[in-house]
Amino acid sequence: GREDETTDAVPGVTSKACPKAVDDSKGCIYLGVLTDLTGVFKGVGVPFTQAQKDFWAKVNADGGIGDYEVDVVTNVKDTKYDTDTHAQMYQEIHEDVLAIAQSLGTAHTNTILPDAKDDEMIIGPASLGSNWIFEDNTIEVGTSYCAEAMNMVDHAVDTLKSKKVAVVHFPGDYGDDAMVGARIAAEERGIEFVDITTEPGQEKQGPVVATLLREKPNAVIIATSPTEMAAVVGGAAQQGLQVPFLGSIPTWNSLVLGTPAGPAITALYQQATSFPNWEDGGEGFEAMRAAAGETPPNDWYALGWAGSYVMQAVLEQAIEDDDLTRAGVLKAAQGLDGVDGDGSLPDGAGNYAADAQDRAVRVTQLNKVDPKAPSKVSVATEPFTGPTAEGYEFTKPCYELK
Amino acid sequence: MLAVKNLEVVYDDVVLALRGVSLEVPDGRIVALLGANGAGKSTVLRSLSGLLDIHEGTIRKGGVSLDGDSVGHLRPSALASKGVRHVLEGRRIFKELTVEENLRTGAHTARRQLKANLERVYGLFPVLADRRQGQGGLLSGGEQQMLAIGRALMSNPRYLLLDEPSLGLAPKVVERIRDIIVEINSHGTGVLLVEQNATMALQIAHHGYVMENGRVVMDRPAEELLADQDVREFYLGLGAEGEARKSFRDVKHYKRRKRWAS
Amino acid sequence: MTEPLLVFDDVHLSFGAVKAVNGVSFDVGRNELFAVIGPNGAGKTSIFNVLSGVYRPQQGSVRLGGDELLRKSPPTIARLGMARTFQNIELFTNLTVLDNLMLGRHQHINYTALEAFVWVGRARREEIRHRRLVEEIVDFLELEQWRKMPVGLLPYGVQKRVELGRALAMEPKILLLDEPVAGMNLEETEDMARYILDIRDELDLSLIMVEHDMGLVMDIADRVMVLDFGTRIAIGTPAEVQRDPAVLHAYLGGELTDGEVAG
Amino acid sequence: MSSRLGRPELYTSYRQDMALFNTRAKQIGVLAILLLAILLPLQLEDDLLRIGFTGLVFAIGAIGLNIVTGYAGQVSLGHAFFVGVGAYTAAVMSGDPDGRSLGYGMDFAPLWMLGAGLAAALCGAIIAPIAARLRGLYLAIVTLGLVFIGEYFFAEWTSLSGGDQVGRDAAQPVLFGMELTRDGAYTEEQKLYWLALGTLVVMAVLARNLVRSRVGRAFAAVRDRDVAAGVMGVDLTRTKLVAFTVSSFYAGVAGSLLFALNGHFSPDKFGLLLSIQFIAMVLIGGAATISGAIMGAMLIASLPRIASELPALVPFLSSSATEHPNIFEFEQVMYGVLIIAFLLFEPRGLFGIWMRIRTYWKSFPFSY
Amino acid sequence: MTEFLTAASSGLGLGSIYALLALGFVIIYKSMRVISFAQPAFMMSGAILVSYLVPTVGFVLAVIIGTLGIALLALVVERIAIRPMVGKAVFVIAIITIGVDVVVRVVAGAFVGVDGRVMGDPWGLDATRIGDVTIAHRHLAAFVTAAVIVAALFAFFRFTSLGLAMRAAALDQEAAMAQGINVGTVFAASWALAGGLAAVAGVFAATGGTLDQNLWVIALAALPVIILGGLDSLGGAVVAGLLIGVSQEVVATYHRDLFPGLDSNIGYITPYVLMLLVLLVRPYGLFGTKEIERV
Ligand SMILES: Nc1ncnc2c1ncn2[C@@H]1O[C@H](COP(=O)(O)OP(=O)(O)OP(=O)(O)O)[C@@H](O)[C@H]1O
Ligand SMILES: Nc1ncnc2c1ncn2[C@@H]1O[C@H](COP(=O)(O)OP(=O)(O)OP(=O)(O)O)[C@@H](O)[C@H]1O
Ligand SMILES: [Mg+2]
Ligand SMILES: [Mg+2]
Repeated sequence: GREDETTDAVPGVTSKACPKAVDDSKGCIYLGVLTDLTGVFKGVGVPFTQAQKDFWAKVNADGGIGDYEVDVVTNVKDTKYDTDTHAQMYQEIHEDVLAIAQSLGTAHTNTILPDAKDDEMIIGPASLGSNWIFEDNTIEVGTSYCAEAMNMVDHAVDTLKSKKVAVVHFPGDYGDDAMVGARIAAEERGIEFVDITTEPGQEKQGPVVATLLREKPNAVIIATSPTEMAAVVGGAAQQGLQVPFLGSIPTWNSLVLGTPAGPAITALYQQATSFPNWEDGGEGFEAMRAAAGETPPNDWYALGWAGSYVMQAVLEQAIEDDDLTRAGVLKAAQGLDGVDGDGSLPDGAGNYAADAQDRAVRVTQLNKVDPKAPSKVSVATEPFTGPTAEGYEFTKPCYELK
Repeated sequence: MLAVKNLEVVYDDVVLALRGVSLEVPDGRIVALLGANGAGKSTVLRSLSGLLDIHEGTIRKGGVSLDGDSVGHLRPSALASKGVRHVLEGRRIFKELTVEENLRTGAHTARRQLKANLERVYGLFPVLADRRQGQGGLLSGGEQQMLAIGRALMSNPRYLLLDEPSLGLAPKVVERIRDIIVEINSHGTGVLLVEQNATMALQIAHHGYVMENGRVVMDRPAEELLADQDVREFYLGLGAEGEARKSFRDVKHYKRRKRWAS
Repeated sequence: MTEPLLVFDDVHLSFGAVKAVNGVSFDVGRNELFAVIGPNGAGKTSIFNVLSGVYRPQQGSVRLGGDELLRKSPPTIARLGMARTFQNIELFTNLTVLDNLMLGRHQHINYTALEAFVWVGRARREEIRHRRLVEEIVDFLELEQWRKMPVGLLPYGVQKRVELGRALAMEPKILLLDEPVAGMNLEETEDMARYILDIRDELDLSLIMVEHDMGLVMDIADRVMVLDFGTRIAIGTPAEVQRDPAVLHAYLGGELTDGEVAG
Repeated sequence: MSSRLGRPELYTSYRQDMALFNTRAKQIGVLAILLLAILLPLQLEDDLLRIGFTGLVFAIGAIGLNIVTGYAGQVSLGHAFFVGVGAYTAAVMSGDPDGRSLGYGMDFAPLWMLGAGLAAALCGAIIAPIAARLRGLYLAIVTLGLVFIGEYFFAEWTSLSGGDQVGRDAAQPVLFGMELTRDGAYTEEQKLYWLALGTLVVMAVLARNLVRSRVGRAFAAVRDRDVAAGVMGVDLTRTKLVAFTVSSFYAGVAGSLLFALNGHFSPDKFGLLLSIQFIAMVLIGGAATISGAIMGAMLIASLPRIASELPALVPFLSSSATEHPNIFEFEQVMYGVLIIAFLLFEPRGLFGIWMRIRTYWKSFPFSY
Repeated sequence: MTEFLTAASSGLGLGSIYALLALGFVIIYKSMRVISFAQPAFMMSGAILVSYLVPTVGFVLAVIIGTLGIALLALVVERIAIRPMVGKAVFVIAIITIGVDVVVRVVAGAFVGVDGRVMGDPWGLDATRIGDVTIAHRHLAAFVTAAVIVAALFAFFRFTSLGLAMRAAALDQEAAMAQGINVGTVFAASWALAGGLAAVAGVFAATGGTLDQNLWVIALAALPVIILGGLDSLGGAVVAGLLIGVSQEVVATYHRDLFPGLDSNIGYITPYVLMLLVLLVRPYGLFGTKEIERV
């Protein structure tokens, strides 16, 4: 029946214990997860979701927050990376959760944003587009692909003395965001810039390599997935283009070292990120490594873990404000001016109280391949903010400036 | 001996096409099966060759037997390898295959004698030899009918079920087909011949059945059928003994079909 | 004398090495029942295909009531008054008998797709009017009991009748029948003969019939043309043709002496 | 007489015989279903109503595909493209003129629905002459090519589509000054459901009329035997043109509504998957029946939900995506299994099941 | 010029993979008149299976076992989901293959793991340089494999009785049954053959890099190939595969000069555009058998 919708219970909060509660006397906060567990991005969604579960399991084991434990298991929905399914799933869980801990996909999250606003629901987006800083009810973490690419170009100019950079990227929120960032930086620094859009699939990278050979850039920035990166770096190296390749976070996966392109990648590739490496990252990541156990190092797992500190901070604030409702949580989020994350978060993360400029995180660290490290990378350049990103004023999402 | 007993066949769970048909094809004999359109002749052949399934037809009652063993449940390919060969109504040649390939499909169960059989068929139908590399579907209607029969002759069947072999053939060729049937039969093949050309069929058959409305209404040696007054009138177009056939021009408007049954 | 209804003039049609129609000429008068016979593969069906626009001959001329038919599309030729049946029944198997007949009237039914959508006014009026006409054909060919059955499930002989009805529904000037009694027993053949004669007499149209049943051809045709290997080897009244040695040799064989054919 | 449709003829005139719902039983049945459909939103939760809405909109598109594929026999895998054209036309017509993507602010729903239909129909008419030359699977794959080419250009034309993975706002349904996407006395889901239902009913009746008309018969003739159709006086190219145009019109209208509830869509929506879903609707429903298309659409729209309810019945599944087999994989597998099982069980589709039930009851007292 | 030749050579390599993929579709079409949408799933499963086997048994043996394994899988699937459909409408079968694809793909995907796997083929990035043009060894291997397989298949369909039976069954199942052809065997044989071929194609598609659960997407590229070549033509599949591979690679390489207005590479839709253009002139593709419509 439709009438029973207006009960005075707070959606997603019960005084009853969570289904698998550590302490049965505590209440339960339910968080929703809308992610891809079987589709094209299950490589992101699965570890991200696992990290969130492990994070909150640890929090619960440590006594929960306030009088509550947190459940991120009951309302996990597989969206198969389809916007309609995403929206449908949101509809199915929105009455049962206090917040959305993870929403994977930019178009997907945009689809539910208007409803989420009506519901005063906060959302943790599982992507790093530069668009989130303009939204009221998202709690993104980390440097955007856009700012990251600016830093990569600055690094190429300052340290590698590049005169010409190329960007190889997917179309869409992720790839275009990076491309625009790189373009802005290239203009700012007055160097030549080549824009190469590519498609998923290792067999489709031949023309990319051909273009690189023709254009002969001094550095290449990549915003694709690992498969394409391996094909491009391997192909280019094989045909004699030995230049530095710098890639966004999603472009890296240590698996590529096992491919024929492994040696080339080891020699030429550096990964940009705003998060600490698996082995580093202070107490926060120490706890993560303990929680992960046998799970091999994975960037998405780390991101899911680190981002959960923000959600924790928001919920704690709401409890402190004694307003554990969606509105209260939203208010708490919007009042937040920074989260510590026990060393797992980049500088400046979680400043949702600020305007877009200050809210945007701008630091980047570069990793080189390090076969000895468990995560197969180690720090090459400590976190820095290049001059372009430092001075850039975000007026709209970078990818819209394509 | 190939036989059906008290066979009841239903199409699509609704259309009752055969209502208790019993019929026998003894080894080495020619059996003619006559009947009006829709009487169920093709359905009898399908039951014997296992091809009911593909038409959504099922055997409700009764059975099909080969040498006394029940074979009603067997797949067409199994029946074919036991020597039951069905020449389908309406030619059904493989249009896009060449004439020779069409013939080779006929030899699927008798690959050994392929060469000899090919030569025999080409000898019987020289047109086919001329067109052996041409696609079957481009042949004229009658030529396709020859191909269909030729294809059946490519195996050496124990029983040949022929569904209107003379359809669309020129008079001279009909005679040839008749002779071929007799010849095949003389080598021991049992033939069940469904024919509208009753004259031709009864000339060569040993035994004949007449079907109406899903039932067998006559079951006699061919000579007796030839002498039967009704058969003479309605299937052979002959009046009383010796009387000449009347012209098609003189058939009357009010003439209505006679029914033996019901 | 006015020009005959149909003039088929020196038509050549070949497929690679096969000369299907090799310089054949004939004409068909008004209200005439003209038969074409000949051995298998002689080119009879090919002539029908040329007439109805399915085949395009390399050379020649075909005129129907003064209109040149060659290089016209089948629908155009149909509109000019040509209807036919096919050797291998070509009905629309999933449609009912009624719908098949209504398709015969396709070019006579007059309303647009937009009117069809709303189904008021002209669309409905036309449908009902033509339905009446079609029911007359149903009556004539005694198809009542099959009216609403998909034709694919009908017995062969009934399908042949439906096909005849569909051609009749087109209200043609000339009707081409390709082996109308193939696969029919004597009784059914008699029925069909009756229909054909009635059609000719009552509807006042010309017919061309291809048939291997010599009894039927010799009994009801006004004139007969005999083909062999794409060429005309004889033309004339049934009696004349039956005596022609070339015909006996090429086509009839010993059949003639059997007595039952001569009639 | 044992005929498949053998029922006593109770009509007294051709006019009655040819009426849309020509028996009492049919009239009452259709009315009852309609009434039920109208009242449903008062009972159903919003998430189920969304499935209902999607099903209704799918049904419009499926009817369109059924016209060209089921009736005219031209298998098209390009339906998603026309749906896309409709979606973009509607979004552009109704879009905010000052927004990020193209928009002209004409937000009166019937207006942009019509516009979307016409734009798609135009595309259909342009494609038809090419399609008319092709047969069977050649046509299917060529129209599939249309989908890939369309997807490319939609993504490329960013001011129209917002770009790959990013997307744009969908059409804004406004009816006589009432913004349907705002919750009010009735929720957004309820109002849009009724809008879709109304549209579907109108378009289904129109389609039903078309297919029983002269035009519809020509479709069937082209499908069953095109050479004979030509000789009967049916102009093949023209008939296929009409079929494609009408079909695309329906696709366009479906596209205009499809994302109204979500409010947002991206170019990747109009891919192979959507086309295949439409084909599945037509086949699962039963080709060449309007009611079958509607049933098929409803089933395909609810299949993911049905599949997602199934893991609960299986005890050994893990709810963690890192372990196998887990409920998410099982759900996907069930989606495929349901399609297979369904068609194995009844290759003639839902309509076939319906026919069986009907024949059974009709012959009930006499069944042997 | 070098650039062009490089593009052409990698196009030939890519085209060989397309050809291998296309052959599987053609086999099923030749014997059932169906496009099997399950091919992508088999292709991915094959690659995954082989990638598991390589470390233990070595590449060559792994490919052989993997091919047989997938052929067996295809047989099982055929028995369960396709065999009951003998005599039923082909488009219904096509939709069933889509269901099969979903199921097989999800199950296989569970074995890829979250991050994907490495093929472990012997060629890696090895290449031969002729002048300035690089020819990757894995492409060369794909080319040779495709050539050998198409020759074998050609002989099979032309000269063996089963091959002929398969073609006949596709044209008219009832008539084929009446010739004593076991249509069930035909279905089984074609699925096994096509499944095995898909595995081989999958291996080549995954050589030289990683293989993840999105590998199947490349199998879709076989669709324009089979149409361009002609649905039932083995030779057509190979010729069209190479043609499409080369033109796609060349267009993609010169995309910026040819289409400066377009951001994304138009090379990716070249196969479809090419297919469309050719079909305007030849409605049955380059070598497809024209349907006979004699009345
Ligand atoms: N596939 C089918 N589905 C439903 N009914 C069928 C089917 N095939 C035949 N029938 C019906 O079964 C009955 C017997 O048909 P059958 O084809 O056996 O007759 P027949 O004696 O061979 O006729 P003909 O001389 O016309 O070939 C007919 O009433 C026919 O309509
Ligand atoms: N489309 C075509 N392509 C190639 N050859 C053809 C084609 N159509 C007809 N032929 C050939 O032309 C010749 C005449 O065929 P047609 O069908 O006209 O013969 P017919 O006189 O009707 O014979 P039947 O009495 O057997 O039906 C035949 O040899 C036939 O194979
Ligand atoms: Mg029969
Ligand atoms: Mg003929």
